Amino acid sequence: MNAGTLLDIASWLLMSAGGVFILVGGIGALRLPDLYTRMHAAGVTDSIAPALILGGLMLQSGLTLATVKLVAILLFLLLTGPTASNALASASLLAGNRTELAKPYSEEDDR
Amino acid sequence: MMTILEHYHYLVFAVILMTGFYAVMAKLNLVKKLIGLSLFQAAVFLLYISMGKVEGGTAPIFSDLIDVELYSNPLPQVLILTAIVVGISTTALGLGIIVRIKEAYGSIEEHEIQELDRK
Amino acid sequence: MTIVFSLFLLTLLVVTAVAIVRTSDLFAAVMLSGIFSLMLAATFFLFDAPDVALTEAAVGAGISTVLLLGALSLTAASEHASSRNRVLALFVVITTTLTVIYATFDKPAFGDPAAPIHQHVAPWYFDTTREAIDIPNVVTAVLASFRGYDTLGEVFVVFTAGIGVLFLLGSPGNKPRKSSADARGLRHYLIPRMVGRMLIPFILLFALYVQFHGDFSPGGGFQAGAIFAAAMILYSLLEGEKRALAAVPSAWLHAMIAAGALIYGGVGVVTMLLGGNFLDYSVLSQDPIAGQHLGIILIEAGVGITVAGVLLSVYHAFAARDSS
Amino acid sequence: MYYVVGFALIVTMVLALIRALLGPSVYDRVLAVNMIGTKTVLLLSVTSFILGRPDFLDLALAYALINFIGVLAVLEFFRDRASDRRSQDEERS
Amino acid sequence: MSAWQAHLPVLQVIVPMLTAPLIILLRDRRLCWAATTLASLCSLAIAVALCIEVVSSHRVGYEMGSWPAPWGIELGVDAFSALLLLVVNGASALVLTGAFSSLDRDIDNERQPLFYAAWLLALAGLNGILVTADAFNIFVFMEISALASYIIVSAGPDRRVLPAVFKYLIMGTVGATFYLIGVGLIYLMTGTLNLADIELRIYEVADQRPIMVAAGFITIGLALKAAVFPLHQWLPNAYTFAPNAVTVFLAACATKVSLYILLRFNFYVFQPNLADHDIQFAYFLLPLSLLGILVASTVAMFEPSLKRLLAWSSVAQIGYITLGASLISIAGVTASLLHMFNHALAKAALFLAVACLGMSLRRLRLEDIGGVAKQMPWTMAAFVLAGLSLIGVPGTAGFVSKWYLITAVLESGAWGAALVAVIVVSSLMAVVYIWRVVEAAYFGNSEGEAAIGEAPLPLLFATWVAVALNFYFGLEASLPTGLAETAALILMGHLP
Repeated sequence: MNAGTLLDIASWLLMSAGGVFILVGGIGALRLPDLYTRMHAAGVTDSIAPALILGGLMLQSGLTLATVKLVAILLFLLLTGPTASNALASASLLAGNRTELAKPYSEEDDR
Repeated sequence: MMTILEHYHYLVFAVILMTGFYAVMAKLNLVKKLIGLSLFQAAVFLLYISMGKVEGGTAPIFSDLIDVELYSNPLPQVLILTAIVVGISTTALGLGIIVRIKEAYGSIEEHEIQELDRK
Repeated sequence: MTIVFSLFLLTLLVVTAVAIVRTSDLFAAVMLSGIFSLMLAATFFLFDAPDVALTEAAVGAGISTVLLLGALSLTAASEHASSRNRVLALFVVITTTLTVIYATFDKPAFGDPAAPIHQHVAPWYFDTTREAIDIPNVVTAVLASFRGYDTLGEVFVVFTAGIGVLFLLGSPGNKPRKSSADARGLRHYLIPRMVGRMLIPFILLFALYVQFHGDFSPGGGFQAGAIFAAAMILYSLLEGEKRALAAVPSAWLHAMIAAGALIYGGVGVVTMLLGGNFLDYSVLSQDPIAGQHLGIILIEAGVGITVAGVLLSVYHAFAARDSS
Repeated sequence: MYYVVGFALIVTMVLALIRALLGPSVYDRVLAVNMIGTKTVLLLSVTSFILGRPDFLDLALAYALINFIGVLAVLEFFRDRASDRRSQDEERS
Repeated sequence: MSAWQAHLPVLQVIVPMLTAPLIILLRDRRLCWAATTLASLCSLAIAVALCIEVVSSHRVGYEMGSWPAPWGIELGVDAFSALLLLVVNGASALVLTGAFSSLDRDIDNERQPLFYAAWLLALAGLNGILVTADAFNIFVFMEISALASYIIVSAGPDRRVLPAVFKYLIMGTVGATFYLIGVGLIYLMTGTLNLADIELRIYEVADQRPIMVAAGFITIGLALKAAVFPLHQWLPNAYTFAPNAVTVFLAACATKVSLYILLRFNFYVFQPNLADHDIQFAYFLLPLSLLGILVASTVAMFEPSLKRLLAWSSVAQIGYITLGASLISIAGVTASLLHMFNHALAKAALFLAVACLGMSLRRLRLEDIGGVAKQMPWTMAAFVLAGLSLIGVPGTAGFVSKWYLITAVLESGAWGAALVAVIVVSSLMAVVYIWRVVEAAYFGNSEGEAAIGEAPLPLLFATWVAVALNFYFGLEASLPTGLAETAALILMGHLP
């Protein structure tokens, strides 16, 4: 068992884990009851899943320019994904949508 | 079965073309017409790009990293680059006209505009 | 194997297209057409057309969505009546489709390397690119040199659309946006604003990379111009119209629109003055290959400048208009 | 291995597309668009390895940033609409 | 000079095209107009020079970027393109010389630089279509001219121009996309985009379905752009609500350039190679032409608006052009091409006269021009003379092409007499609708607006130049007939 095989196995593990997270997130985004819970599920596919999949790809490509690009993509996704989620959630909150899971509360609570 | 798979992208081209064309002809909302028009054009992009693909080939960019000597056809890609630009230009101009129509008539529905003109 | 991916994507494209036409919510239609463009771009990538994929993503999913949203915010959010002339439309559409499908079965099979399209003109491009132009990206070589005249036309199509939108919307008699409060952008979204600010320099840098690395990898003037415009649109979204126009005033944009087109045309005129045919870059330098490189860099710069100028002007023309 | 990930991505794209078609609120659609955008970025990264052309990863980067700008543009659009509606309400009251 | 002579085909395009970006940098509207007119006159001079070369050497070729065809883009000017280059550039130069006051009245000062730039781009696009020998390049320049035409039409003062221009945009884009599909299918089967090369290679695959479907798509798409009946719906309103000067320009050349591509593809590319293509083409076009002539003339007879009346007359005249082409004979094609030239002359003069009227009158319905001939004698005299040319009275240019058309129709055999009847009937209809205008202007009651004067001198001058050309080419028709005959020989495959 040499280093190459080890790397391969590691990258496969990472990628399949990523694939699982992607699927879980996708199912969640479809099945969960309201926007905020769906967003929660979608968040999985925007953060941990890319990290795992791109990490797996990095192990495959080794120390090349491709890895640098992969790191850049990953950083970009990790920065923008949560930002977009945040903006989306706050836009939805401002528009007056409330989650169905939380206890019902009135506008006064905000002020 | 095999023919269908071999020509699947042509069928998809035909269906998307049809969908866009239907929107252009039958929809009364001007924005919808324009979206239909861009679908119609997108179908043509698909036609060109899929005819340029060579099975087992790779993108027409030379590279030291690869050992295949079979490349897909660059010419349709060049044509479609131009066509995409033409498409967005048409869309932009069309949207400009729609905004002006809305300001002049207060509506972007074709039948309502015709009503207003008849008065 | 990637062919299976493409089959799935193509099916998704059909579903999305039908959904776009069926929905009466215009906003949903715009969102779906953004999705459509992204998936179309992914399909192009699988069909070995990374340059086109990049363009379709930047234009279809990015700029086009932004413009459609800008127009929607000035007009209406949903359709009133659904359709008219349905029977005639269906008849014409079905006839057309049947004709197209009728044509399908004599076509060469998908990806057949022996098809005439791959035999006649295409091989010459690869050989000549190696010998006479010597850049790795054959698409750029064909675009900028072999069919450079088409690309000149393309630049002028963009130019025409730009002056068209300015002509339609930039006229007096349209009121400037009412209050400064409205033109403030996404200021109260603190996090997007900070992240966006941080990213904009990198996006601009990336645009430059796409511009100048276009000889070696997917990219070139058009894509770079679109990405540059996208970065400035992001700035304008975050900081508001006013600050964006302070950073790049509309007079500069006008100058950019004209300058890019003139650079491209100017290169052609210079080649004529130096004794070559129009757009024959070989005469630009002692060494024909160096001349080709120089010419391609210059005209790609012209393309990028005009495209960025036009897309930004068009965006501002929509954004600066009062919706009431 | 790449294919497994690729299929997972495509399946998730289908799921997100269904979400976009169902809605119900506009924010759900935005969420779905954002998801499909991220999935496309990943699909592109994976397929560029399948195709043996890791030099095309630039594209994935470009997609990621366009997706981000798209989502922000949509939100700006809603802010516009919301503020219009609010000002109309104020005028009415 | 001789060094530049080789570059004439490309200069024809880039002189107007590269002036456009310079125009938008200018601020002063008079300066913009002067620069535009100058560029257009230069372009006309180049067209004339090309014509002279074509007459002596049949075809002027040019390899773009020095790359040999079919790999690079080739330009090629032959008699057919030269004839239309004369029409397009002549119309643009003539209108621009006279129309400053008319345009200045219709368009705000700030927007005029953009308008003139768009005008030049429309001109450059039309020239680009005419000089190129590459199927895809035609599409690119078609789009430039189309987008620029939408802009200059949208400058019209009435709000009804906006829906009209939107319709024009939708139908124009659909037409262009159909053309693109057709070119794609041809490219798929032959692997080339150069027209001459397609012509050589299409023979081997001519019996295959994609080629036949491509022929259909190209023909229908271009018929849509050329406003061949019944695909003309965009035309009347676009012409009616456009600024008067723009109507002159577009009526003289926009649809004719689409017809140019239509004829070039059908005769030059398809007909020698596709079995039965000529018969299908004739069966498709002949009934449509006849219907178009009769229906559009009838509508024109009852139309209350002056500009729309002339627009419907244009639809009818397009019918004459396609009628000549659908005879598939050298005489027929000659008549068709000649009519392109002569109809442009007549329509340009008529619409210029309308532009003169538009300077003094706010509305241009027949009831509004009552008695106007007293106040504007020169304008109405020009209108009457140009109307004679449109009807086809001997001594005018219109007569020459109708004569050729009738001769060609009579040659065509059994149906000849019936076709002649249609032509005669429709000419009588033209008499009726021109007469309605003349009657209103000379014998109608003038209401209100007593103190209106003659149109500004430059505009009147341009109108009279157009009228004089109608008579010049009616008496001395050797230049257009010579070019049209050579072009017909080329299209029918008798000349290289």
